[in-house]
Amino acid sequence: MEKAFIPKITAFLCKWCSYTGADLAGTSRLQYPPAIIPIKVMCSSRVDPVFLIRAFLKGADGVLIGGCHPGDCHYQSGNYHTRRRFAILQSIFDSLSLETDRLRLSWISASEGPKFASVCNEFTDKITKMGPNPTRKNIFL
Amino acid sequence: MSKSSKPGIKIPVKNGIEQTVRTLLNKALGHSIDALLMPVKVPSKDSYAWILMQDSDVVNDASPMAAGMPVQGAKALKSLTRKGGGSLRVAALMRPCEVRAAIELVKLNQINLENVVLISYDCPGALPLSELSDNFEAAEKKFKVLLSSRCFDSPDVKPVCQFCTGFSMGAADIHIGLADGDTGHLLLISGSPKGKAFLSAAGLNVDEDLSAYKKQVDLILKKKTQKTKEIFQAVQPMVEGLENLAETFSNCIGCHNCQSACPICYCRQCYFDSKESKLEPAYYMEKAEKRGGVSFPHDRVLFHVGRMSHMSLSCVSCGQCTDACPVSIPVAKVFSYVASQTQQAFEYSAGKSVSEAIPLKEFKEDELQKIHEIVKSAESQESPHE
Amino acid sequence: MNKILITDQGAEQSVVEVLRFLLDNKKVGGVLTLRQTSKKGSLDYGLLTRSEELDRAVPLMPVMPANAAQILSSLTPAKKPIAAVVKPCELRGFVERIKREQGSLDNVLTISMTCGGVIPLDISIKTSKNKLTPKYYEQVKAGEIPENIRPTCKTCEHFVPMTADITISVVGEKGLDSTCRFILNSDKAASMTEGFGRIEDGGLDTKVLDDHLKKRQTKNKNLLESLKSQLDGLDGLVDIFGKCIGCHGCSRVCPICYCVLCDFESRSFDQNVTFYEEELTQKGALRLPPDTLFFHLGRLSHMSFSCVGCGQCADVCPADIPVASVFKKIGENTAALFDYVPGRDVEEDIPVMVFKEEEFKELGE
Amino acid sequence: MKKVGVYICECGPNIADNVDIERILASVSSMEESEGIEIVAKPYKLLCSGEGQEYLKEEIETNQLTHLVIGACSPRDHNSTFINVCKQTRLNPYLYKLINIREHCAWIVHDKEKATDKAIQYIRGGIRRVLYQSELHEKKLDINPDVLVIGGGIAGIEAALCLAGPERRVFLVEKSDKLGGKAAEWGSLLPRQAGGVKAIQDKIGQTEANTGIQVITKTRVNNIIGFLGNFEAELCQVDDPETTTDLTVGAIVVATGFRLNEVSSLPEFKSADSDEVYTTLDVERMLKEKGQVALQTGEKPKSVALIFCAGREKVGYCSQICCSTTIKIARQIKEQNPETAVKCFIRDLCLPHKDDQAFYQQARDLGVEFVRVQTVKSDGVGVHYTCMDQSNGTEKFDMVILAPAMEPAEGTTELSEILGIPLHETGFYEEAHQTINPVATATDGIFVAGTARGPGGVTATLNQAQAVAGKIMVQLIPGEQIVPEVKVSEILEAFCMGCKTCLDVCHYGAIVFDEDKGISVVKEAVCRGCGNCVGSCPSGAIQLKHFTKPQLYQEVIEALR
Repeated sequence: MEKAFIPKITAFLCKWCSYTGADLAGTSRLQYPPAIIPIKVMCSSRVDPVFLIRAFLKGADGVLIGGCHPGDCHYQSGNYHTRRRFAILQSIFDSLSLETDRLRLSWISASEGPKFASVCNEFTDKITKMGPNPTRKNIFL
Repeated sequence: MSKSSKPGIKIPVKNGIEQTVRTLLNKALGHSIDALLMPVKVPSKDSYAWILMQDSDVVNDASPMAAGMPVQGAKALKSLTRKGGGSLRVAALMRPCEVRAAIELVKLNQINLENVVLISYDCPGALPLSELSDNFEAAEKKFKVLLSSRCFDSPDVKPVCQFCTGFSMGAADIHIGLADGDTGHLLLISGSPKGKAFLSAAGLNVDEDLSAYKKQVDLILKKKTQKTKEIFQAVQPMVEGLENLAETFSNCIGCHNCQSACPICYCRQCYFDSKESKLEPAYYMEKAEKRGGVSFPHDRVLFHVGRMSHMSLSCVSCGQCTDACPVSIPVAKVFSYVASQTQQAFEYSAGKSVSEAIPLKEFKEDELQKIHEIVKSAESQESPHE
Repeated sequence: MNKILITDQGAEQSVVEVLRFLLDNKKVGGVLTLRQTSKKGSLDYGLLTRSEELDRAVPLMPVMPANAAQILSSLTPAKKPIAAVVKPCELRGFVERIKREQGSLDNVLTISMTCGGVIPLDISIKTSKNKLTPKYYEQVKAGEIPENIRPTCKTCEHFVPMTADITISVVGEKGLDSTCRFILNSDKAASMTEGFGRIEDGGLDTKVLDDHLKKRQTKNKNLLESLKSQLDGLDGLVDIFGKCIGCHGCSRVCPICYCVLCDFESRSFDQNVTFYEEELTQKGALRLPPDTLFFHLGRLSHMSFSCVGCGQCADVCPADIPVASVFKKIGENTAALFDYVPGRDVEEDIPVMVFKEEEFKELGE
Repeated sequence: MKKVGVYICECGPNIADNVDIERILASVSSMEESEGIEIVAKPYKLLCSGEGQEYLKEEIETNQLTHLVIGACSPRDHNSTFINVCKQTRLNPYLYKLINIREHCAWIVHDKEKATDKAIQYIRGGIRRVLYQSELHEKKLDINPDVLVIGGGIAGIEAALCLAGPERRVFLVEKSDKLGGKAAEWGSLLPRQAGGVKAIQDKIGQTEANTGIQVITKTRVNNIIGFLGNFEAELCQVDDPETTTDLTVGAIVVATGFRLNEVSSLPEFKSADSDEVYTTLDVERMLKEKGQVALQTGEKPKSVALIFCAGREKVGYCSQICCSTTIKIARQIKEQNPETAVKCFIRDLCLPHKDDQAFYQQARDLGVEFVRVQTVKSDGVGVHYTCMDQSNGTEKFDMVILAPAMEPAEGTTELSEILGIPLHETGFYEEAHQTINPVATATDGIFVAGTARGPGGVTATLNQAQAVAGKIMVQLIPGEQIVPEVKVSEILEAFCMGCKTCLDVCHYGAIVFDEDKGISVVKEAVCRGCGNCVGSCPSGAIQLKHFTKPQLYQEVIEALR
């Protein structure tokens, strides 16, 4: 029988803000679904949109980019570039009526443990409602 | 090994050749093999894609003997095993030319056959890609007829297929004989211990005498060899002398599809696309001033002749280059012709057996003069209509 | 008010004469133009330095045997001035390349035309040249959209050159066979053609062009509509690109794809056999070679906002995938995010090179 | 054969209680076959402890591990600990990876089952990644402890005095012919009026006397190349740019100060030279020279108007010190001749320092008059204003004193380009972070102090100068070496198309263009390793060491199992 759907969510987190925020969520013992596997990068701007496409096509039910709040980038303005690249990718997904909702960009500062937890909760709920990414089954990709 | 020493066995055809093959392979799946590599119709139902499969539902959707060859099977095998063979035992069902290409790529260390069983069949030829895109259903029907009627001289298949002398048994571990005209049966021939093991695992003990089958194959071969002669006579003037080469490729737009569709061109980056091959802006101007003009895309002839010099020894005449050419240049005919020349020069036959080393690995200075002259002259004066 | 140069010869011939004039008077060291090369009437782009070479030139021929944007990249920065007769989309492509440091406009006199559209390669190479254009020009002169041109051309809204020094008025020009009007958009153009012929004040016939534009816009709308129905998510995408044979010809002929090695052919995404085997156990089956969609999506993310809709990609696709239409649609959307028009202005920043602090506030919470 | 050591820290009960370590080890070991590698997988109670570290060393050596993966706490806690462990063995620390299964698994979900599942995925991802990591070698660089201070005002002087010592020379470059800058022209300093001026004179004296400080006047900076620890500076004489001198220093302090807004240029404050209209700085000079405020005739003014916030709208920011300065002047005039009517036209008052309020009150007590107005203009010595109640007024005074805004000093833009550090929209230098890193700049080794980074008083300026000195002292310890970041970008020549996209997105000027080769090149020592350039390169020609595509992609794949 089909076992219950546990979403696979990849989260690219920048070392200075979001990853630290995730740490804080842990230290404050905040509860959130373990579906999310963090991947640490120095800056969200390292995350080439191609990574998101890759993850999406390889069956990620959701992909999250976490960066410092605009203006607070540890590297001055990397996250502004991230935002633009994300906008482009989103537009492409929209035009192709691919599920844009599976991609998410969140600004989470080092002090926002609770926010990290809530982002994870919301996102996981949303993805769970959406169900598995069709790319998981399609053999012609 | 000569053919006669390769024993075979006849199995009855049930619900068509393809279904018979699918059943055979489905049985083996999970026992003597772990996965199958076969063409499957794409969802848009107008082409095929190579699918590596374990799921028997997918096997039932597969088209083991596809009407056409959108992607050369050796490429599929390469992408799987280029970085070394896996733990799964894979059976790949491919056309003879695809097997030959695979063998060449093994020699070039791009394919690892350790855990792969190569299955091939007497190939009626492949229909041109354009026919598939124009009217896929019609194409499939047409091909099914060729298969079931065991027809090997159809004028509808790709030009190179029409004079292909390698349409039958090659280096495959298992060969499915169709040429003997016995439409009620398939003749399974084991070409290697691996193949033999596979068959016996399926409870098939090979003891069939092949002489009757061999006669038929030789008959077809004679016709094809004759045809080859004619074609090559026609092609010769197309390639002899720079004038003619240039004319032959005068429509080339430099997309290099021929190279990227070629199973043998395994380079990540073709030298002719690389930075090293790029020229300074000033160079073109000087050249133009010398001759009144230069042509773009530049170095057309150089590219094609250069590519010949790189791969013609391993060319398996699969015709993918022609299929991929957007301006209908008979690339395959030309390359096939040149390949026959160069391969003869070394008494080498591409894809015949893994044990034959590619002559390139033991190059002698005085070899391949012809090609070298062409390359030189091509480099020295790109193309006459300038 | 612009100046126009008017001749009393057929357009094709007039353009040749202008080029001849430029060469003979040493205004330029060479001219880049379409020309007939071989007996069977093949066409190529020729960089010509002698006026007798112009005898075979067919500068206005509505075909694209290669994308001139790529050619101009290899010819520039030019030490000696050259004149190039190119299609508006080729010019826009070149401008996009220049933004990526793949060439320069210095020493280049750009000549373009109000473009009636380009005849697909497979038609143009099969048809003898004298049969190719009569019907085409009838319709162009009448300001109609020719039937036998590329789908993307039929929907092209940028058929008027954006940055050309000289614009040849073609679309809707009734008298095309007996006269030709060159709009001189720059001082460079004026000074270089000085002494060639009759100069008057004036410009393009905006009325005619607007009417024509409307026709193209309608076609474009229809195209986008029809695409919408096809692009209905993953399945639609697989239906369109599923038959891709992975030759990547589309990227190789693309004027925007300037990389010497496409990242999607590089080692970056290589997998070893264990990954395939795992994917196989997860999915039950998988495609080889892999990453068919990945390539096209990835390419979109790299260049869509710069797509000039020239249609070269669709022309070279051996599998007859409507690459150009899809990329054009998506390009229009991504470019719209930044009010960006590829090829409009060489000074305009490529969207991915810059950012605005106050943009996309809605993104990322 | 690759041999990966995988060690799971129980972290006391922290991890052990909520993650099934045995199961992790089992799953990890099963990778031996699929990956074709050897794996040593073991638990340990507390890896960060002394014994823990010894244990790890032991394990690495005896098992001859080629790679190391540790499942434990946050990298912020103990990454450096384990890196040091590696450094004491033959294992290159860049072949090690720490996986945070405490904060990210054990502590976020009560369900031990789920926590363990995630931990397994997470660690397997780490193992795959580490297999694709490659050795990196930190190279130590000798540093030059000397410092170049640009600007001989109090900021520069203070920094120089703090920094100069037997092992550290300071080059103090001033474009005018003498030290002291604006503050030296002040007639008096807040809060204790007399002492301040003398204090500054003393500092100038000390500076000139200090053998560790080489004062170079009538000179400006022409060019700077290099990075923290190793800068090369080219100086040139102001009145003869051809004569240049080269310096090598380890750090640079920008202390170029400010200038006062040209009020005369503002339409709302018209005046001719004949008029008795002065700026606060004029008055400071006057007080310094004559010791008193007098008209051009030498007589004392009977009435004086002081106009605050002159030209604030134009610059768009508050200059912080003008209020107290102007009040100070008002007081001085009143103290010197009580019969003079002193009227201050104010719109807002900015009195941030602890004794400003008292100081202001004393001024009122002395009889200085403060009028709050909406707008105020002056035409020579005639002052026109609109009060808060909309009523208009016009008065004539013997003398009008304007308190203009502070603006970036001349040549700030040019210098910022030479230094390659950005300017704030106000035109002052941009700090690395205005709030949390206020005296550093975008470039390591270049610091900014005083009014070059924005309006401020003498006190703030001195604070910053001292802060800068502190930072430099800890970053450039004489005789010690520095280890530049090794996780930096590198550009693969064969694939770079020279499109310069990376140059545009890099905010550190860490990428330069090689005109001969027509490709971009990374200045390793300047690169901060953020990877923005990698994300921007369509050609895949840039790779960020230790964060390469294959490495990250391994993690992605595992996350999707």
